Amino acid sequence: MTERPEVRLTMAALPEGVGVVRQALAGMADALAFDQGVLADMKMAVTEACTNVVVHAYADDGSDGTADTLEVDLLADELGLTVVVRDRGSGIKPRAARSTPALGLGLPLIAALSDAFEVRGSSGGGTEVRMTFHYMRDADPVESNPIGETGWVPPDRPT
Amino acid sequence: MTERPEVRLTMAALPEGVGVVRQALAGMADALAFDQGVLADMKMAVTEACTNVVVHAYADDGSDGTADTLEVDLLADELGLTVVVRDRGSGIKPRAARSTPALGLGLPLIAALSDAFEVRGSSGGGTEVRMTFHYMRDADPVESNPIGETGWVPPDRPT
Amino acid sequence: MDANPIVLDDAAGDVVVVVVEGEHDIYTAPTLRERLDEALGRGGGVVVDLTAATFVDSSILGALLDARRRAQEQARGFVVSVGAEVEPGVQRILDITGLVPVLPVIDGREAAISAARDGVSGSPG
Amino acid sequence: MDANPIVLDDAAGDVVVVVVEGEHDIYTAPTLRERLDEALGRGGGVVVDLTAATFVDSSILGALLDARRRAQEQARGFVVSVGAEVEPGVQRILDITGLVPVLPVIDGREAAISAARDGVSGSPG
Ligand SMILES: Nc1ncnc2c1ncn2[C@@H]1O[C@H](COP(=O)(O)OP(=O)(O)O)[C@@H](O)[C@H]1O
Ligand SMILES: Nc1ncnc2c1ncn2[C@@H]1O[C@H](COP(=O)(O)OP(=O)(O)O)[C@@H](O)[C@H]1O
Repeated sequence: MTERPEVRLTMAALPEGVGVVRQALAGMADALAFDQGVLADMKMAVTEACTNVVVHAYADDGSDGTADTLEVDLLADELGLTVVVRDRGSGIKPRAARSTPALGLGLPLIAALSDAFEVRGSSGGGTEVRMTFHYMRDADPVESNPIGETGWVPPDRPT
Repeated sequence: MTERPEVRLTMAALPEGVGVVRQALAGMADALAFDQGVLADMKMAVTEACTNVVVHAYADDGSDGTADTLEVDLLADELGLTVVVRDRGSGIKPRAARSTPALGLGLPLIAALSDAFEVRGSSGGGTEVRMTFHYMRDADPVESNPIGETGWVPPDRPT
Repeated sequence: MDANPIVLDDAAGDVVVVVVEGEHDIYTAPTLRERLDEALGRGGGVVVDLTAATFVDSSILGALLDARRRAQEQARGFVVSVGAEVEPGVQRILDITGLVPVLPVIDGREAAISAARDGVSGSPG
Repeated sequence: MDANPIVLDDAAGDVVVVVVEGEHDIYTAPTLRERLDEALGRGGGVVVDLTAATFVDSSILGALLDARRRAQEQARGFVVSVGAEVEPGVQRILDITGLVPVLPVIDGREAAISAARDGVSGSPG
């Protein structure tokens, strides 16, 4: 697989950008005659990754006027489509350093819905989430990455 | 209007990229609840501009191994969406310098289908085609830019 | 001409229905939170109808879980309803997060209104 | 599982129909040119049916005009057909380029086959 992206989308890390990425992805998957179920999972996982960039990557919500960017690369190979969501932000901090309480459902959803995924520091600083979605699936990836096993527990669930 | 693009799409200047741009655009316009007629015109005009990049911008069809890029920016303002199709290629040459006979329908179509358009040298060398599509139209832009007036004549038309 | 509206429907009287249509994510989550505040402010039960929703993400689930917690604190009904045919962009996230019994999610707006009227607000809290 | 197929239909006997479905541009233009070559090679009339096409650009029109010229040189029928409801991505470019009488474009595959059989191939050349 070559690392040159088929397509790169670059935009500001703003809430309205997340839907733009999702719609662009949907449009392009349409051209690839992607399986509808896989496409739905891809839209969900990519939405969560982009939301994390908007919510977590940049400290001050762009109030310093710098260009807080959200970058999305699409890489296609024989097996499937890899989507890389990249930011130039603060990087993932240890849990203790976080202030706002959150659902903590984003990364578990990405893990559950993708056929393979990886989170790593991006070379430009910041974070890079790579998610691969196979054109054909033998099994539902949720079976092998059930959300419960990633540590996420629904609130008030009888335990 | 700020010049920072809402979204930038970057890809290789290859025939398969043209459909990717068109589909991404369609997906995003969907999110903007764009008028269907304007969307159809936008898809057509942007297709022609991207095709020109693939066909004319780079001399040797990428055989030199360099990254022949196709860049598409979307800029939204109150009036409409501006799409900028940019390459880093040879620039538009005088007509005599061209070798292959062609329909010559691309730029006339862009002129006819957009509410405003401009072709200029891009700062990185190469060519930049800017097309604006209004969310609301008072009149069909084809009326004010009929294809006949741009010099294009259908073959074998009784004259 | 909002393609993704969130509106309150008071037709049921003591239960207010928050009707969510189209795609919803971090961009519209603040609007949903406002509408849920408004709905909770009415004093009766609350139903969130996702029948016409085509996509909801974890920000939306977060808003729903917060509203549900507040409804429970006030011993008020809180129920999410879906249609007979649920869009994959809605069904999938409900399924894999295990939130169907939690929220709870019920088929059909009318059934959801009755449940909310009866004070239902999900599995034991 | 090609989403944008171009296939030959020989059912009409002496007129071969090139059936173009989906979106077509510079990427599929070479395939269309091949199919048109094949169709012209059969020796009878040629119909290009765009009824199920959703988008065609100037590269596709270029391929059609080239095939039409060759058909005319060989005094063979060449007709493009569309359905009753033409997609904007097809209608618009035919309208504004003034190519409807030129190609020519006729409503309905059957009418187009008859015209091609009669040797029709557009306005005076
Ligand atoms: N792009 C990112 N940049 C910085 N931190 C991130 C990024 N993505 C995720 N994180 C961190 O990882 C944590 C877990 O993310 P996630 O599972 O999506 O849950 P949530 O977003 O609900 O907190 C976040 O709370 C945040 O601290
Ligand atoms: N991006 C570009 N780079 C270089 N030359 C271009 C570019 N776009 C257009 N041209 C030149 O302008 C001419 C007219 O373009 P157009 O109207 O689209 O017709 P056609 O592509 O059929 O020749 C082309 O033949 C080409 O020489």
